[in-house]
Amino acid sequence: MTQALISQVLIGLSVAAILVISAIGLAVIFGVAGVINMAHGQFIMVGAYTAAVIGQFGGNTFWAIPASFIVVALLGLIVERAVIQWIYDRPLETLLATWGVGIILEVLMKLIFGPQLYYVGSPKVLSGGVHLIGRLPYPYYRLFLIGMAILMVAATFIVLYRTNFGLKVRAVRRNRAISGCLGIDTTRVDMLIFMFGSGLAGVAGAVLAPIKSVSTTMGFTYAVNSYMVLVLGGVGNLLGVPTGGGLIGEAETLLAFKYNSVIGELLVFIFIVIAIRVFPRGIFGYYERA
Amino acid sequence: MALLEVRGLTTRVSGYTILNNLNFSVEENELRVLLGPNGAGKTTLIAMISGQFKPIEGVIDFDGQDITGWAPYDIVRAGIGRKFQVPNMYETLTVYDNVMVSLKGDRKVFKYMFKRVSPEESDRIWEILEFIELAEKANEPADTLSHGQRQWLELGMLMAANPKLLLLDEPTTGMTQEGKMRTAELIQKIAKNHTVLLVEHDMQVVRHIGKRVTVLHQGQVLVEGPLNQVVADKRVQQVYLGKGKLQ
Amino acid sequence: MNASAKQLQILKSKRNLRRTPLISLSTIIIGALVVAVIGSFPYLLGSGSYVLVLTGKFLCFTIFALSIDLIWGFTGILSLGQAVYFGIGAYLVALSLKINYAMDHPTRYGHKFPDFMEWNGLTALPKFMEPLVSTPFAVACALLIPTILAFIFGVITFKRHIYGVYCAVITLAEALILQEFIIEYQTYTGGFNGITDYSNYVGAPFLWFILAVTVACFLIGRALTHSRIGTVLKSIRDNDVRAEFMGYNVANYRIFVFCVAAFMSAAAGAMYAAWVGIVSFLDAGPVFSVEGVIWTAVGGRATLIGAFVGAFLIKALEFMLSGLLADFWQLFMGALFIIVVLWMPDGIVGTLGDWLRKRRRGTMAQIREEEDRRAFDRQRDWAPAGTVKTGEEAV
Amino acid sequence: MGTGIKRRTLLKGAAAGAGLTLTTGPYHFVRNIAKAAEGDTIKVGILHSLSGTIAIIETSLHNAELLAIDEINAKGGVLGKKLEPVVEDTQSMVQVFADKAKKLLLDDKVAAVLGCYTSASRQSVLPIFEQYNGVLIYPTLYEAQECSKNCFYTGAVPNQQLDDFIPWIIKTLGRKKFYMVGSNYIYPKETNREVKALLAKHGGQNVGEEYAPLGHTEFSTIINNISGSGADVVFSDLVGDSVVAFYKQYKQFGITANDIPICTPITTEQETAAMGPENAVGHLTSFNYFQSVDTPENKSFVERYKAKYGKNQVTNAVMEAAYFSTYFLAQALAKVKSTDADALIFEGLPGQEFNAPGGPVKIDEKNHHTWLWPRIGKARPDGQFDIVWKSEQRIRPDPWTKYLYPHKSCDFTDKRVLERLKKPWSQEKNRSGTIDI
Repeated sequence: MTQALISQVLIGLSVAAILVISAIGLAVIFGVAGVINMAHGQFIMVGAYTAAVIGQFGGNTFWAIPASFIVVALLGLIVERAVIQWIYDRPLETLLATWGVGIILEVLMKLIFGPQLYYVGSPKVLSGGVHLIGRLPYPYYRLFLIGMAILMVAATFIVLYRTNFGLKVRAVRRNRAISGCLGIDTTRVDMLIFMFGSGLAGVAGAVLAPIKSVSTTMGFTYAVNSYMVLVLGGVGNLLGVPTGGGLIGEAETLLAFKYNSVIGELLVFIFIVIAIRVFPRGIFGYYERA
Repeated sequence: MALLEVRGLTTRVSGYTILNNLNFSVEENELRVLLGPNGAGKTTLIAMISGQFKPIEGVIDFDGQDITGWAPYDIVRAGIGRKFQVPNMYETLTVYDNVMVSLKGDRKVFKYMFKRVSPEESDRIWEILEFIELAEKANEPADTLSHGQRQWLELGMLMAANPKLLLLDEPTTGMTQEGKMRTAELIQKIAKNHTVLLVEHDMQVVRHIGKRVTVLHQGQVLVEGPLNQVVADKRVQQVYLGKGKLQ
Repeated sequence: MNASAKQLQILKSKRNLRRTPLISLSTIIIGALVVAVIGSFPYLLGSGSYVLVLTGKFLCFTIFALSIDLIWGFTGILSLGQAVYFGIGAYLVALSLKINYAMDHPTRYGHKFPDFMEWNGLTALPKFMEPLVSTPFAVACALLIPTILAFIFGVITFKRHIYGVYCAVITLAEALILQEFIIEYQTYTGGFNGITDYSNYVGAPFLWFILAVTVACFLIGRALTHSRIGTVLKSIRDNDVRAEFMGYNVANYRIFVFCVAAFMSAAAGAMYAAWVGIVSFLDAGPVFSVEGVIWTAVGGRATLIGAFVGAFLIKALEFMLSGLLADFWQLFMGALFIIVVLWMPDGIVGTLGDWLRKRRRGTMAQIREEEDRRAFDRQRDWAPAGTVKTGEEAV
Repeated sequence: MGTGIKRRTLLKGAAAGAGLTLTTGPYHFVRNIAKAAEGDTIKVGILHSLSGTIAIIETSLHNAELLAIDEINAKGGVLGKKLEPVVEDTQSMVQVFADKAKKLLLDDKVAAVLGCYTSASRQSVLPIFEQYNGVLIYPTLYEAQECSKNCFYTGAVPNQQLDDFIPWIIKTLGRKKFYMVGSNYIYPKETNREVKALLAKHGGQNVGEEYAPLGHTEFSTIINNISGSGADVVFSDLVGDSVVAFYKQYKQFGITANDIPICTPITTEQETAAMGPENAVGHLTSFNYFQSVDTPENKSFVERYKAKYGKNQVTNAVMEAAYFSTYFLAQALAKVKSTDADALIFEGLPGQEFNAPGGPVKIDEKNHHTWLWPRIGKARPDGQFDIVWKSEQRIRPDPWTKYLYPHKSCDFTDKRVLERLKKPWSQEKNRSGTIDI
C-alpha cells in the first residue's frame, strides 16, 4: 500500500511535469505578452504533428524538439503579425481572435493530414525504465519529461530575467508607451516574445506526442489544463507555473488513486476554483499597485 | 472643530516609510493648499483619506466620525470627493451622462433602479455644465474632449457629487499657463461653498489662490501658515533647494 | 464663438437631450414586423418544417446571447461560464419531461423510469428526483437555482474584486466542472449520452411562447440599459475605479446584473430543452459559453439587437455551410471571428450604427474635417501618459 | 442621443431582415436547387461527424459508404436511378445529430440514412426516425438491449463478440483474473456488465473495474492500479484518443502482452496504426472483420479503398459494416422498387444477403440485426492482426443478451409487435420489436 502510494506520488511528478511543459508556453504568451491565447492547444497540436512528420523521415524526439520549436515559432510569428499585433490593447478580444485562429488551424491540419490519429514513437534510448519502488519500473521517458519541464522553466527564466532582451520585454509589459519613448522597439519585442512562447508550445507538442495520442482535436484539453495551471499558480510570475502544475498534477493522480480518474478531475477543478477565490491573483501572482 | 483631522498617520510601501506619524487638519469652508517636493507623500495622503489605501497606524476623523479603513464608496457617501491626478472619467459616456452619474443621491442598487432624472436635477446638471463651460459639448462622448476639458469635466463631476470636502490632486497638470489660471479661478469659485484640499506644484497657481499652505516633507508637516510666511521660511527653502525654486 | 451663439448651442444640446422614449414608435413597428414574420413561420413553412425547428432554437440562443451582452457589453464582465446557467435550466426541465415521458411510455428496457438510470443499475426513480415529476416545480427550480447560484458566485467573485481575465478563467472553470459533473453522475444526468427521447413541444403555440419570452427579455434588457441604472453600469464598464470613488458600490451592481443575466440564460435553457427534445453536457460546457460570447461580439456588444443578429447570423451560416461544404466550412467561421475582432470591434450592428451616425453628421469631407479638429483639440495641450492605469500614479 | 432613435430603428430593421433572410432565404434557395434534381436520383443520407473528436473514426465510415455508392452507381445505380448521397457534418455533437437527422428526413426526404457511430448519437436520432418513420442503417458494434423498428443494426452485438471471446481467453490463454478498463459512458458499462456475466458463467474472476473520462490520455494511475490488482488479463473498452494513450503508456511502464495481454472488442487497425504497432503487438481484439482477412472479396475491397483514399489508409470492421450496409440498402431498394419506409423495413431489408469482405453476411428476418463471422485477432508487428481464431459458422445476432435478459427477445414478425407497429406514431410511441418470452 505505502509502496503503491509512493510510486503514485512519483507518477504524480511526471503528470505535473506534463502540465508544466504544456503550460510554460502559455505562461509566456499570456503572462508576459498579455495575450489570452485560446489557440495555445492548437499550437501544441501543430508541434505534435511536426514531430509526427519528423518521425516519418526517421527522426526521433530529439530532432523533433528543435524542429517543432522553429515551425511553431514561425506559425506564432504569422499569427502575431496577422492578428495579434493590432489588438494588444484589447486583451479580452485576443481571446475571440485566437479562438478563431484555433478553429482555422484545426481545419487546415485536418485538410492536410486527414482526420485519423497520427503515430509518434518515443526514441529507443528512452524506452524501458528504472526500478525505483513498487512493482512497476519508472519509465525513462517520464524522467525525461521531468527533465524537460525543469529545462524549459529554467530556459524561460534565463531569457526573461537574465538577458537584455528579457529586460526590454518586462519594460514593455509594464508600460508600452514609455518604453517606446525610451527607444525600445516595442513591435519587435512583442513579435519575438510571442514567437518564443509559441515555440515553447511547439516543444510541448513534440515531447508529449510519444505518450499521448496525436489528432487534430487534441488541443482543447491541453489549453484548458494550461490555463488552470497558470491561474492557480499566478500569471506573470514564472514560479507560478511549477507550483500550479505540481499541485494540480499531484492532486489529480492521488485523488485518481484514492477514488477514480473522473472524480479526481472533478475535485481538482473544484479545488482550483476555491483556490482562486482565496488567492484572486493566484498563489504567486503579484498585485498591481492600487 | 476641524472638518478633517488626521492623527499619527503612518504608512509604508515596500519598506519605505511614506507617511511618518503625520498630524494635520482642515477647517470647514477653507481652501488649503498642500505643498511639498516630490515623494513628500502628498498623493499618498490623498489616497489614504479617500480610502484607496489603509494606513498602518493613525486615525482619520472626518466630520466627527472615524473613517479610517472604510471602503472608498462609503467614504464618498460620508462626503469626500476626490479628483485624480490624471483626468479620469467615463470615456464612452456623454459629458451630460458623466455629470448625471455623479449627481448626489442614493446609490443603492434597488433604490437607484427606477429613478429618473428630475427637473431639478436636470437644471443642476446644466448649471454645472455651463459653470465648467462644457454645456455645448453635452452630447459629445467624453473621450472627444481635450485634456484641459477633461480636467474640468472631472471637477464638474465632483461638484455634482457636492461633497463636504474636495480632494484635488494637481488639477492643473499638463495645462497651458492660461489653462492653469482659468482652472485656478474655477477652483476659487468652487471653494466659495466647499471645503477644498488642493495639492499643487505650480507656485503661480498657488500664489493666485494663495490662502493657508501646508508643506509636507518626508511624510511629516514641515510648516503650516499663510503663503508668504511659508515661502519666507528657511527650512522650506532648504527642502526646495535643487528642486523647483520658490521664486 | 460669441456668447449668443454659445447660448444657441446650449439650447440645441438641451433639446437633443430630451431622453428617447423607452421604445420609439418606429422600433415598435419594425419589432412587431419581425415578430409577425417569425410568428407566422408555422403557416409559411408548415408546422413540421425544419426551419421552424431551427427558429425556435435560435430564439433560445438569442436570449442566451442577450444575457451575455448584458454582463459583457454593458457592464464589462466577461463570463465564459454563462452556459452553466443555461445548462442547469435545460437539464432540470429535460429531466422532468423525461421522467414523465418514461411513466407512460416504457423505455427500451420496458421500465417506467428513465433508461439511463436503468443501465446504471437503478431499479426505481431515486427519492430526491421525485419532486421533479411535477413539471411546474421543475420549471421553478430551473429558473431559481441558476439565479441563486449566480448570486453566490457573484458575491464571492466580485466582492473580492475579481474581474477581467481572472473572472473569465474562473467562470470557464465553472463550466468545465458542471460538464465533468454531468458526465460523471450519468446515473442521474444521462452522462455522455445526454437526455433524449422525451416529448418535445415543437409547434406553433410553443414557438409563440418562446417568441413572447424573447420579446420580454429584450424589453427588460432595454429598460435596464436605457434607464439611469444602465448609465451607472456603463460607467462601471468604462472606469470602475472612478465609479468607486463616485460612491457606487461597484460589486453590488455587478452582482445584480450577473443575476439578471443568469436568470435569462436559465429561461433560455428551460425553453431550449422543451423545444429541441434533447440536452447534452455540451449545452452546459465551456465551448457553448464561448460560442455565446462570439455571437454577442459578432452581432455587436452593447447593442441589444446585436445579440439577435449574432445568434441568428452565425447559427444560420453554420448550419448552411456545414451542409454545403461539409469538410472545411469551419474555416469561414474562424475567419469571421478574426475579421470581426480586427475590423469591426463593435460588431456588425455597432459598425453599421457608427457608419449611419457619421453619414448623418454630413458628407465625408465634413466628417474628416471634424475628426481633424478633434485630434487637434486633443493635441493642443500636452496630455500626461494617458495610458497610465488609473490610481497607479498614487504612492 | 435624439438622433439615435432613427439610427436604432434602422439598425433593428436591417438586423432583423438580415437575420431572417439569412436563416430562411438561401436555405430554401439551396433546397429548391436540390429539389430540381429530384426524380432521377434516389437520395441517401450520410450522417457522420467530419469534424470534432469522433471524426477520427467516423470519417472512415463516411468514406466507405461513399465508396460503395460510387461502385453501385458505376454499375448503373438502382432501378435505373443513381444513388445521390446527401452528406451532413454532425460535428461530434449529439444535438447536431438530432438536427441533421430532422433535416434529412423532413427537407431532403431521403430514402434512408446511413450513419451514426457512438451510442449517444444513435440514441439522439432514434426518436426522430421513429417520429417521422425514417430508415436508419447503423453500421457500428454496440451494446445491444435495443431494437427499434426504424433502425437496422449491421454492426456486431455482444453475443457475436464476447460469447466466444471470453471463454477463449479463459480456456486457451488460461487467464482468469480480469481487470476492466473503459471510457465512462453507456457502451463500456453495458459491455462490462455482459463480460461480468460471462465471467461468472465460465469461472473467470473480476479483480477490478475502472472508467476514465472520454478523451482522457493520462493512464499512469490506472496502469499502476492494474499492476497492483494482480490481474493477468486486461479487458479494455476504451475508445478514441484514450486507446492510443493507454497502449503507449502501458508499454512504457514495461508491461508486455506476455505479462498481461489487453483484450478488447473495439481496438481496430486504425488505432494500432496510430499507437505504433510496437505498442500493440501481441494484444488481442475480437471482431467480425480484420483487414488481414484472406478472401478475394476483402483483397479487392482493400485495394479499391486504398485506390480511392490513399496508400497508407487501413480498413476496419466498422468500415466494412458501413460498406456492406450500403449494398444492403441498394439491394433492398431494388427488391421493393420504391423508397417507402415501411416497404423497406418489412420487405426490403430483412433477410438481405451480401457477400461482404469478411464473408457472407445476412440481415436477420426477425430482429433486424446482422449475422456475422466472429474472429479473434492478435496484433502483429506490422499493425495488422493475425487471426488466431475464427468461428465455424455465421453467428446469429442476439439483441437481448441472454445472460442479462433471458426473458426478452426481439421479433418484428411477431403478431403483437406488428399490431403495435400498425398504429401511427402519434397513438403508439413504443416502436421497438421487443417481446417477452
